[in-house]
Amino acid sequence: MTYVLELEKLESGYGETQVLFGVNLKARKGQITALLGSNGAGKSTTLWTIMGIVKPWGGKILFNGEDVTMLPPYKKVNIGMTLVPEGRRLWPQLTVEEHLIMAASIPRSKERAQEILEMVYQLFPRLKERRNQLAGTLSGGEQQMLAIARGLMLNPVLFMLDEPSLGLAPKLVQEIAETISKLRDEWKLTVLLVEQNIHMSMQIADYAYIIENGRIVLEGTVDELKENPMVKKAYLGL
Amino acid sequence: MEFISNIIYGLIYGAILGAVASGLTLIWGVMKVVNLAHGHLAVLGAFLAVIFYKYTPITIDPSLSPIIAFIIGALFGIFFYYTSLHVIVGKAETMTLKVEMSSLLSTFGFGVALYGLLYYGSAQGWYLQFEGLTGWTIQVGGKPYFEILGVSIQYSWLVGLFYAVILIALVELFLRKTVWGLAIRAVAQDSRAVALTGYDPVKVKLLTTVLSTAMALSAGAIFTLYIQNGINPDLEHFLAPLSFVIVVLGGLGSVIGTFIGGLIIGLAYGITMALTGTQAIALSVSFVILVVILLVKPQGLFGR
Amino acid sequence: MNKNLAIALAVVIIIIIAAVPILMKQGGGEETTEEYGTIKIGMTISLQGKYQTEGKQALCGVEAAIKWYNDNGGIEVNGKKYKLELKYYDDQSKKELVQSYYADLVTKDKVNFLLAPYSSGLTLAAAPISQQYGIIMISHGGASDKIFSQGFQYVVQVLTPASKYFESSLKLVKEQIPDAKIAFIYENSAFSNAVMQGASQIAQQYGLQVVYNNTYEKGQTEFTSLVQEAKQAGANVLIGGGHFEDGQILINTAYNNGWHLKFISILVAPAQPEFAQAVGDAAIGVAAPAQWHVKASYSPDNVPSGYVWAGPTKEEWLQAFHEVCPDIETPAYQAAEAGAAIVFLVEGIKSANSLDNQAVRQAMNNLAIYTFFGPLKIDPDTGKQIAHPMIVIQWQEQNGQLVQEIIYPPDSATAQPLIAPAVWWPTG
Amino acid sequence: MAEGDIVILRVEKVTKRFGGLVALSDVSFEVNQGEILGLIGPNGAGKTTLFNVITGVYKPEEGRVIFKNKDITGLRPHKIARMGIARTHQIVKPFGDLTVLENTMIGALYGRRHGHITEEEARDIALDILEFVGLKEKADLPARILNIQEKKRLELARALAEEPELLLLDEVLAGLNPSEVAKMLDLLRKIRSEKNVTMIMIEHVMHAVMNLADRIVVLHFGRKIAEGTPEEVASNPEVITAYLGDPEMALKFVKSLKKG
Amino acid sequence: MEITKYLKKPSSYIMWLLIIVFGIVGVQYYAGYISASTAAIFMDLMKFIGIALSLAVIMSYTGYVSFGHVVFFGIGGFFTAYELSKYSQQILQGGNPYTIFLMGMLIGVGLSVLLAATVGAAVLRLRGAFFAIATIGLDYVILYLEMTYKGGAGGGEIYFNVSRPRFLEETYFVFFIAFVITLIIAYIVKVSKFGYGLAAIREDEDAAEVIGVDTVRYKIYAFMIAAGLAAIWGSVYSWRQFNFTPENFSLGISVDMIVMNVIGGLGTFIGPIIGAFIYYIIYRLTNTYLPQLAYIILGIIVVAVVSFLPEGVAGLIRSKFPNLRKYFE
Repeated sequence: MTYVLELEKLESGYGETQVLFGVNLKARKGQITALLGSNGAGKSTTLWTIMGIVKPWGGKILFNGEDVTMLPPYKKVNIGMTLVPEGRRLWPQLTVEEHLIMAASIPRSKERAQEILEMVYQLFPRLKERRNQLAGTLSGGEQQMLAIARGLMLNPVLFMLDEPSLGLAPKLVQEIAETISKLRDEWKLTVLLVEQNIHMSMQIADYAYIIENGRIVLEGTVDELKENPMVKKAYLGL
Repeated sequence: MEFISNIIYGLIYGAILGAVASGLTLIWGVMKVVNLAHGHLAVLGAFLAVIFYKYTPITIDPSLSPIIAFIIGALFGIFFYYTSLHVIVGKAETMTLKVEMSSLLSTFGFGVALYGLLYYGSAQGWYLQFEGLTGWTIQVGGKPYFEILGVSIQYSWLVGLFYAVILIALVELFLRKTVWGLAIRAVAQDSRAVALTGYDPVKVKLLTTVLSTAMALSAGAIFTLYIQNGINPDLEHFLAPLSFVIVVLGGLGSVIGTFIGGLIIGLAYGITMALTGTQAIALSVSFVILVVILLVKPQGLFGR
Repeated sequence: MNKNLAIALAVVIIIIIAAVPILMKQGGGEETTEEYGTIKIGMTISLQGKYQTEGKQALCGVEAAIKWYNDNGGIEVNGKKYKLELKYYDDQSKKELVQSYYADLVTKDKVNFLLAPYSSGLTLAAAPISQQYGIIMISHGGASDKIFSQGFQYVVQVLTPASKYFESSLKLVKEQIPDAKIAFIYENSAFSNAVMQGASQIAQQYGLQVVYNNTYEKGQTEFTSLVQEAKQAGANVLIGGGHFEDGQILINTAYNNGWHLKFISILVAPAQPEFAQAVGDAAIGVAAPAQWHVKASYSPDNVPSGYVWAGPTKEEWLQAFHEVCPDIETPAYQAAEAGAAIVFLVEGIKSANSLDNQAVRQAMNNLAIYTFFGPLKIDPDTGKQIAHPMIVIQWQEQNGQLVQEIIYPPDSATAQPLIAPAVWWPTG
Repeated sequence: MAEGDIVILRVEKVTKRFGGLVALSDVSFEVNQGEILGLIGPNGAGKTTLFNVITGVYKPEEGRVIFKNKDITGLRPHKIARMGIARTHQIVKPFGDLTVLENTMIGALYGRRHGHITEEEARDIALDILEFVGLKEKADLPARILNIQEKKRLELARALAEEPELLLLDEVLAGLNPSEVAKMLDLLRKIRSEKNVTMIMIEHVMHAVMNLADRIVVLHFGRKIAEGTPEEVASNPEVITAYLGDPEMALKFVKSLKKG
Repeated sequence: MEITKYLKKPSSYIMWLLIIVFGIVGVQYYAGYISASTAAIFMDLMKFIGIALSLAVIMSYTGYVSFGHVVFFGIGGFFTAYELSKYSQQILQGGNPYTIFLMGMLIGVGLSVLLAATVGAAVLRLRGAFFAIATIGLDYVILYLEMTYKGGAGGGEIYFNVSRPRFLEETYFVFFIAFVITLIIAYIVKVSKFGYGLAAIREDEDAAEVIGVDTVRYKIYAFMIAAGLAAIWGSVYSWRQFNFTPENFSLGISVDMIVMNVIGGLGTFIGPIIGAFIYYIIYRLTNTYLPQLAYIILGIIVVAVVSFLPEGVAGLIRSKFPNLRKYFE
């Protein structure tokens, strides 16, 4: 088993507040790895720290075996690490196409830009229809698609998604889940998925970690975890 | 008759003021940096126009100086960014009120220093107060102006107008059609997402500052095409406040809006001038407009 | 404990502050002895800031005049010979500094007489000190009439007051341009306002037609509206101005907008040698009122009746000037008026035959002297200058060169006035 | 309900929109004097918006908020605060440059006794409260140098210094580590037992809410989807769906709960 | 009484020290031990501290940076000059100028406070830079209106003459009284309950409102007090200069006020005072030794302070010497 991403005793936080207390996590190549946990458990912080938006306080981040702990975010993007952030974080005044062009123009994906663009439009035909529309005017589901599409335009190796189902109706959640599966199966991407929607994650992930109070408390294949009551406890606090 | 001519002059004047304000709307709208040094930067551009014309071995015609001022302005922008902005906004992910006020005060400090430099320059050898631009006009057929409908219009104004429009069009094109232009607009809307899309936000901020500074200097040179004379450091007191009015009116971050804002201010000036004949009243009208707009529609007429 | 410490510290500091000046006062006694026979004249002058150029000129003018008197045997008062001594501070063109320096000049340096600082604003700031201590202060750079309507009893003026600035120019217009239609366009400042109020009165007196009258604000760059309105009102003579930059832009705008003018006279800007460079050919025919010009020929040979010659001749003063200030090529009017201030003061002292300020001030009321700067005579009540005329200088083209010529008054004119120059009044 | 239950706060059919987005839709519930009401729901459910409506930061488009039989809908926040409603914020908002004591004093000075309190009294109250929340040693330090759990305590102290009748707690446990959570829970229990304050708490740390709250209101997409005792709510399928995303799983989960 | 209580706090010691020192200097000046130019230094210092504190009430205490604060300084000065020139004949004939001065000052202060109340109600809704820019706009509107004033010397300038046998010495005490008033008002505003409310607004306006601070009213009150204090200084400044010019409305004076507050440190009473001292020293040194470079040096200092010492000098002292904190409020 090769690991695209390895976290070793990762620690970080905001200001003087420590949030992560030694997180160990591995993302297996070509699989979907899910990081699950309740609100405030440190899921998003883990992703921010992996990307370098939050500076690690200690520990190591290995990407394809290389130490990338202290690289700034934009450099991480350029070696193939991509994060689709929580809340989509689109630029409401830019059109769909402008989002994609901007992403496709980084050195990493420049050469393949046209090719990826076509693949993206194939994946999300709806975005192609609305390519000249401002992002701010898209519906919630379309916005999430655009956020994913923008990430894909960066020609990623490791694709991280932060709560892609948040605030979406169940039907759309299903659609997003299918898309993420496709990314693994057809695009051959390694996916790290952070979700509150435990059902959706369990449905598509291969391996999962449960995080609580900044520590990994449980890990295992999805089948192992499915029946584990700890999972529910982590969510509903019972 | 008087009315028409006042309106025409107001519009030309306003368009050129709009060019001065357009750089401000970029740095303010995009980086949330209320650049109080902007007026001083424009005056620096005006000084450059004079220096190129008079104090360099090769005389450069003022009608070319907006271009050169733009290039020098770009270089100066790097200096400006690293001396007074980088420490404050470089690392900031979001422009909180505190960061915004800090940047306001530091650009203010930079402006004071720049004013001091220009003042020092005027008091030393390269004294520009008296000489300004030396008898410079663009003449066609031996006349510096032509008349339509009894309104005389200077050729050099047309050159200035041409530059103002070109400057604004180019910047607007840059923002719309180039990747870095997209990045500049994106950074205004969400800076963290820009980093996650593989762009260094610091670089984008630097680029924004550079572009804004280059526009300021270029616009200052354009302004000399309008007044042709009497360039001095105190010109700032006049340019900067009006630029703020125009930017607020046009909407933060909207280059085209700023241009239109400039036209509106020029028009308001022309109309009040025609009605009252008193310059003091015509000038204060702009500021009344400013306060009203701030209270009624703070996002500006064309703001998002 | 901490509190006591703080209080103790405070007490110590207070004692030190209270004691220092008293100790210093006892240590450094300064006594003035009369054996040198010096008359101390005090002034502040701007060697820095916005009046630095003018200030330097004025200082040189004063020093040149003092040198001339001292080199020519000093002044005899009541049988005793005195030499003049100048004590000055640099006021950096700042109002705040003026008052304290003048108070020091009087109380610490114990000067006998004062010269005003340069400019009306600074003169006004210094005037209270002159009034408070009853010491004569001669204004050489404060043209504003308002200074002399405030009841300052010891302030005396040697230069033409603002209200008379355009008297000569308007006289010229009346004589030379029968169909004159005047436009007044001037800066909205106290000085320009005073000048224009005077000019309006004079124009009315002369029966001249004023077709346009408007002001612009300080620091303005937009003159087109005003120029166009005046042009459309049919004006063919432009009178106005304010300072350097606005003067240039005003002329430039008038020229570039095709305003056809027979005569132009504006304040300040055209009097500067750099003006022609600034506006090019448009300078031709542009005139300005000036207090003095180095070409002006006031000499002992042409003393008008009722006046007596006093002080150095122009040549003598020029020579002294070049000796004290070799780095200045040509003295400007600021130097001449400041030099004339010394002459007027000395004549006042001589006439009173006393160093008593009240006596000298009385004597000055009866002075009517003719100097290298021109005739001088003051209004007894206010101390305002009533005799000195403005000269009018005009830019003219000679052998392809732009030069300044004096065109008024006729007795010291160096050239004929140029009316309706082709640049401004194209025929056909 | 037991006799003597007095309704202190009544939220009636409150609807709040932001542009096209409906943040709260027809939400109604009551809070009895002396109880702790838990307010839960997934991210973006409208919990904080509801607090903002109660405290007057937002004005609802429809509906009313009744506090102690007085309609407080649309009153300015400071007026509502002075009537006896205090709150803490999800993202702590201490006055960073001021000392801990000053922060707390401001609460006392401008709270329910506004205008009828001297500085000395405010200082005494503040010191008492700081002792109560365990921040007394830090009283003279600037608030900005506190760590997160101290800041949370300070927020609580500032709110308590207002001597409120109703205290709105917005995620006071978020960002705390387990031992800090435990301490904070102790503190909340102490407030309940000693201060006679009615509380509404927004909380994501479920075991805390389940433990502490008398009743729970669940919001989802701006609607109230459940209300009841913790046990009732935890076994409500709709609630579990909202949290876990899947009805089938929710059912299974409920069954497992019932078994256990 | 409430007020006397505040005036006994440790944090008032420095204020009392200043009052005593400046008072002693005044007495010595009156007795002739100190030269006019030395006394002028103290008068300038009083003026700088005064205008810095006037702005501090709104900028430093409340967090609203007003770039147009000079407008109130100008209004105070204008009406003082206006009254003094209106009654110039009376004064020349030996009338007491102080009653007229006081009347002018009261009109100026009253109108400033009124303007602050009415305009403040509108512009204080704006935050951050928008407020700053609106105040610049306000300053220009008033400046241009003032320039149309045709009385006086024209061009908005007014000259008058209030010379008296011991004008300079008396003026020292005019400054001193204004100085004491400003210090005490600014101090009490800072340490009173009102001051706590303002501090809460500065730190977090929304939180302050939710805690029970009537932010709208408090901001307006602060703005009115700041305006009144600025007007007092505009008034005494006119008195000393024997004139009023539109330059008294120039943003340069606002610049001075802001620079002193920034250098000294925001949020404290002592900050603007320290800032004024430092500013004055820089101002004198550069004027004496590097007159042409004065602005360059000042500008660089402002940039450096904002970048590297955001709490200002007072903030530095307070954090380095926590024991002194109670004296450095």
